[in-house]
Amino acid sequence: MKFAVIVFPGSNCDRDMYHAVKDVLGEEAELVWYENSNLENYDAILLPGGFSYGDYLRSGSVAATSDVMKQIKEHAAKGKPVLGVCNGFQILLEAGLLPGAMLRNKNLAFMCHQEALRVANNTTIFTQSYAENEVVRFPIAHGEGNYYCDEETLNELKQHHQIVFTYENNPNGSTSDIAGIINKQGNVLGLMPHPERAVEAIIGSDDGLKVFQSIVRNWRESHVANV
Amino acid sequence: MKKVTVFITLKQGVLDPQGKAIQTSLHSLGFQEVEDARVGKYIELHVEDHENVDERVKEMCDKLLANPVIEDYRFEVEEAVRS
Amino acid sequence: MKKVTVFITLKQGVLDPQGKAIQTSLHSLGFQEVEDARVGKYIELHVEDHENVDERVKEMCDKLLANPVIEDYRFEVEEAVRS
Amino acid sequence: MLQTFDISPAQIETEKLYKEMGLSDNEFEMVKSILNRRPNFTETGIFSVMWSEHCSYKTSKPLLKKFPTKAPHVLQGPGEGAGIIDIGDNQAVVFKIESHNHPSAVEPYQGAATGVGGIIRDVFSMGARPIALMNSLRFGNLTSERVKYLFKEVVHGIAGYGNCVGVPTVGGEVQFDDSYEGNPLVNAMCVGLIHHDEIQKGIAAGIGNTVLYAGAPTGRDGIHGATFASDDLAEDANKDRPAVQVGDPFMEKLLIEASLEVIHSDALVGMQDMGAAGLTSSASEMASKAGTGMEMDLDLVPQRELNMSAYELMLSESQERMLLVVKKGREQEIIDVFEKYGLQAVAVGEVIEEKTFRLKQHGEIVADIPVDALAEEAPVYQMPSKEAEYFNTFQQMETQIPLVTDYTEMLGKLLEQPTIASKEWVYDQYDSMVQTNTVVTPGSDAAIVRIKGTDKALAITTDCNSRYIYLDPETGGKIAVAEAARNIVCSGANPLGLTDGLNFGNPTKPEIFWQMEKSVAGMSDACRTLGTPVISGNVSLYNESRGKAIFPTPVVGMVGLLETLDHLTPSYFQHEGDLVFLIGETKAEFGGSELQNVLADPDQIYSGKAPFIDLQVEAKRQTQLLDAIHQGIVQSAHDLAEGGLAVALAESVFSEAGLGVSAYLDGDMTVKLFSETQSRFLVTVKPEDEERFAAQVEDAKQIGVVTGDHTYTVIGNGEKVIEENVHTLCKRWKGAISCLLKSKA
Ligand SMILES: Nc1ncnc2c1ncn2[C@@H]1O[C@H](COP(=O)(O)OP(=O)(O)O)[C@@H](O)[C@H]1O
Ligand SMILES: [Mg+2]
Repeated sequence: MKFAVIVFPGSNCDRDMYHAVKDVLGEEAELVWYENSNLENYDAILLPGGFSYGDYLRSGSVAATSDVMKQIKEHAAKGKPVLGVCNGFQILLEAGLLPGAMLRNKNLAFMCHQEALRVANNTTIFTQSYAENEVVRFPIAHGEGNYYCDEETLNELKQHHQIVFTYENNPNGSTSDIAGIINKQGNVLGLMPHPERAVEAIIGSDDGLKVFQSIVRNWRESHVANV
Repeated sequence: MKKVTVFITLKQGVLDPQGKAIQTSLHSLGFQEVEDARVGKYIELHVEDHENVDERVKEMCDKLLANPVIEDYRFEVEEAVRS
Repeated sequence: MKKVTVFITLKQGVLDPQGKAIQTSLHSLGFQEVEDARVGKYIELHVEDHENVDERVKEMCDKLLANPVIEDYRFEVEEAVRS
Repeated sequence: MLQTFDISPAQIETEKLYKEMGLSDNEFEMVKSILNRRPNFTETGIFSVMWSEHCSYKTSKPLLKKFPTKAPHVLQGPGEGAGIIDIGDNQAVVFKIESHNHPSAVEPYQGAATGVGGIIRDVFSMGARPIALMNSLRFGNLTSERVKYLFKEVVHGIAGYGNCVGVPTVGGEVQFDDSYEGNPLVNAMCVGLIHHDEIQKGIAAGIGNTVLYAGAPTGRDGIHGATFASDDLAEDANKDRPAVQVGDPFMEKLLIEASLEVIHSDALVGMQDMGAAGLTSSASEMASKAGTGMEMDLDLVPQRELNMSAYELMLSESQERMLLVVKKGREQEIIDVFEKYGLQAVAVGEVIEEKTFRLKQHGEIVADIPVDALAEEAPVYQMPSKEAEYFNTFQQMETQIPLVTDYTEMLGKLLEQPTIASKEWVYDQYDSMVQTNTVVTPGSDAAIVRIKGTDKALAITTDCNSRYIYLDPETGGKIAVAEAARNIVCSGANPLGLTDGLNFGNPTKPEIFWQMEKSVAGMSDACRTLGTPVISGNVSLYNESRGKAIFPTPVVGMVGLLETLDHLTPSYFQHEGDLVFLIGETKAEFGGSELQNVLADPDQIYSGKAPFIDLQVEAKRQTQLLDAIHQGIVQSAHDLAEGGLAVALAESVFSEAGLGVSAYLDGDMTVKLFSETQSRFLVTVKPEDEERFAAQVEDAKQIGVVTGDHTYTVIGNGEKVIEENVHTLCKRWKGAISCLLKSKA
């Protein structure tokens, strides 16, 4: 299975994402510069964290308008997995691949520490290696992770089980403790906490590894089935 | 040359933590009279003359400058005074 | 009740990386006509009627709202329309 | 701002305009004799920034020579952008600290942010990837609104910049004392990792080669920043305000990536960042180091503003700019790399044989200066030195043991002092984990950053207790280095070397110069004894407000190496039942202590002698402790610092492990609990390792056990003197800073 880690100007968790997939998980991965890229040959797309375009104007807003997003939309439309973490999640929201928007953290400060998360839906292709309602620890590192959507959208998210991760102790004011959501088709996941920073016990937690393992497992299963 | 001023504000109903913080600080500085504070963005563009300036600016706002999920915008176009 | 609108802009000559990024991005979206973009803040206050509204707002700007080292400000005061 | 157009060289001399730019009468005469004529306006400006303390170290150079800078593992000592130390396997660690005190006093957010940006450029311009940031901060006590504002904005600025560029801020220190009220200190340190064959130097070699300018266009920001950094902070800092630079961390991130890509091209000859004194210092230093000259056409320099004069272009301190020297004919390869990242790179000049620095603008020569005159021949002064009067008085004072009646309450009070209290409010705002190498995040003795692909890790710390240095600069200087090394050793790492950030008042005052001289002497002694060479550093003088100097603050930034992660040792207690050992005896030493701070009257807070330190004893204990750690018989190790044993015990139980401690002490409880005697460590050991440990570490004595009941207990002379719930203590310690920030002045 081959992962593409999209690198925008200002991405800064790109290497971390690459390290998690390539070195820790042992899967194929490439860093793909946002320009002139061809995403056809990749099985999954990872949008890393960071400050694409300095997060000027609104986090993720400029990256969301870049050409590569068209390809990512096509890739998503084919049902292939797309995972956006932190800034990657913000880009997915700005690009309209996921509903809602990010506001500044309720205390207006950037925050970085481990947070306890609940796997609210362990039936997605990103979470099937977790137990139901498993509580895990991932680091957060963001200034604008306060997820917002209107009532109607929230009801829809709930109805379709699109809320995949929730905070146990909501640190930033997110609506309904939302830490991560998935699209209706179930192949585009955005989450603020960093699973790629939680792949080795030595750096604080390896609870995030299962996100990547889930993607691989699902891909293997469907490809074995296809053969 | 036109000078375009775009005002972007958070939608009614969207919580504005920054505005809230400003209000609290103003109170603690003794400005009790402040009943509400909301923070928005103010973008000044200098734009070459163009047939449909209004339409083009609207497009810029929709495509990039404002996020319709949380923000409203309005803009003003005037003749730019060269400085 | 008064509605006060404060416009805060970066001083002439102060680097505005945000404006620069917006301009570049508008260009790449095909809005070549944009020659310059500067970003500022726009703060809306609702203030109880007070003898010296203007003076008080000026004080708020100096003490908190604007950073006099790098920013300029101006403001408008109007009668608030209750919504 | 002075305008260049109409001012003639004659006018500069007769009206003594050079003085306004920072040159003395004498220096102006030197300039004239170097040029064999009067300098024009641009040239006067160039000399004044290059000969400012910030660029030339004219008063500190004689002192800096005293530092030991050599060792077999030092690949690059002071002199380049940053120093380099070999860590084996063809890898090396690059680091340096830098101050941004004056800009931060004027505009705290941007001042601190651009300080971070500057030190990162120093490191990646050597060809190293920046892997960690530290910051060492000093503020007045958190009682006035202004100080709170400065503190909050400095932290926001560091976060705003560091988080965006994607270099983790892994640690630092913050101390609060009245002496910093009008003049906060903001020192930032950056650590980078490099392969030996990637080391770049800032040289302009190869006659005919092209000088490339890369990064942000030049604006009028920060003109005269370098001389401004060498001035006393005026009471009304407002007048200096136009000099403040604004940073763009996004641009910096792109510059890092582009610069680290071009180092792989053999078209690149040299690279240097534009820091203090911008284009002037980077260009002239690169030429001077290579023994060449340089000619530049200022019309080619990218400009953000209209009608910039040669003077403004040469002195601007616009951020995020680099200067490169590239082989002739191969410019495009390099330019293409920068363009990939959306950055401008343009040829602005060439390396010439004649050792002169020649600038052209609008077809005319606007400056023509012998290169070495700027860099190497800058004047050096031996300042007069005089022992401070207070020193003698303090040395004569009898040691007094302060009166403490309620030990539990005193412990709680000490834990609430902002200098001791948890700095979580600060470091939670920093991305301390990006790059996924941070093994020990802020909150321990030293930060630990692993090196991917190996089993090694780096330990990093910054330390400086300026209260001791104020009381006794020489002893305090020794302590600063020793304390840094203690923090490194406690983590299980071997100290490699250090970078120093010398922050002092006005050096033309003999008592201030004496402080500098003595503390450098003390630091040098400690460096020699502990085997930690100085590989880089920074000097920030004139840190005064209203004529009053800050406490002398020579910050030590130290890096150590963990040969294997197996040696990694936590600073807090690990298991119920472990034995608690104290290494080192405790004497009655309260000069400069936190207890003195809490109890003293506000007019004369610190007095008496600084704690004594014997460097031989220090070295012995560090070696023995490190050996014990490497043998695997140490469960946790923590050094004793501000607040003494009582605070160290508390810090050791403030963890998620839910442990407590029972300690048994004899003697004077105030001394045992709160004295700040040096060279002491708190160590825990499994009961079965007790004998091995005691045999290994001579001066260790068991003082208690780790308990599982979440209670902090001290039995003194057979009686219970402290019994408190750990959670209660922890809450006071954790909440203190945000509580102070919220409370009204
Ligand atoms: N400005 C800061 N930035 C980041 N971390 C900080 C800062 N100040 C303190 N810390 C962290 O808080 C912890 C305690 O700091 P300090 O009390 O100075 O430790 P020590 O006395 O052991 O040197 C350290 O881990 C340090 O890195
Ligand atoms: Mg320590």
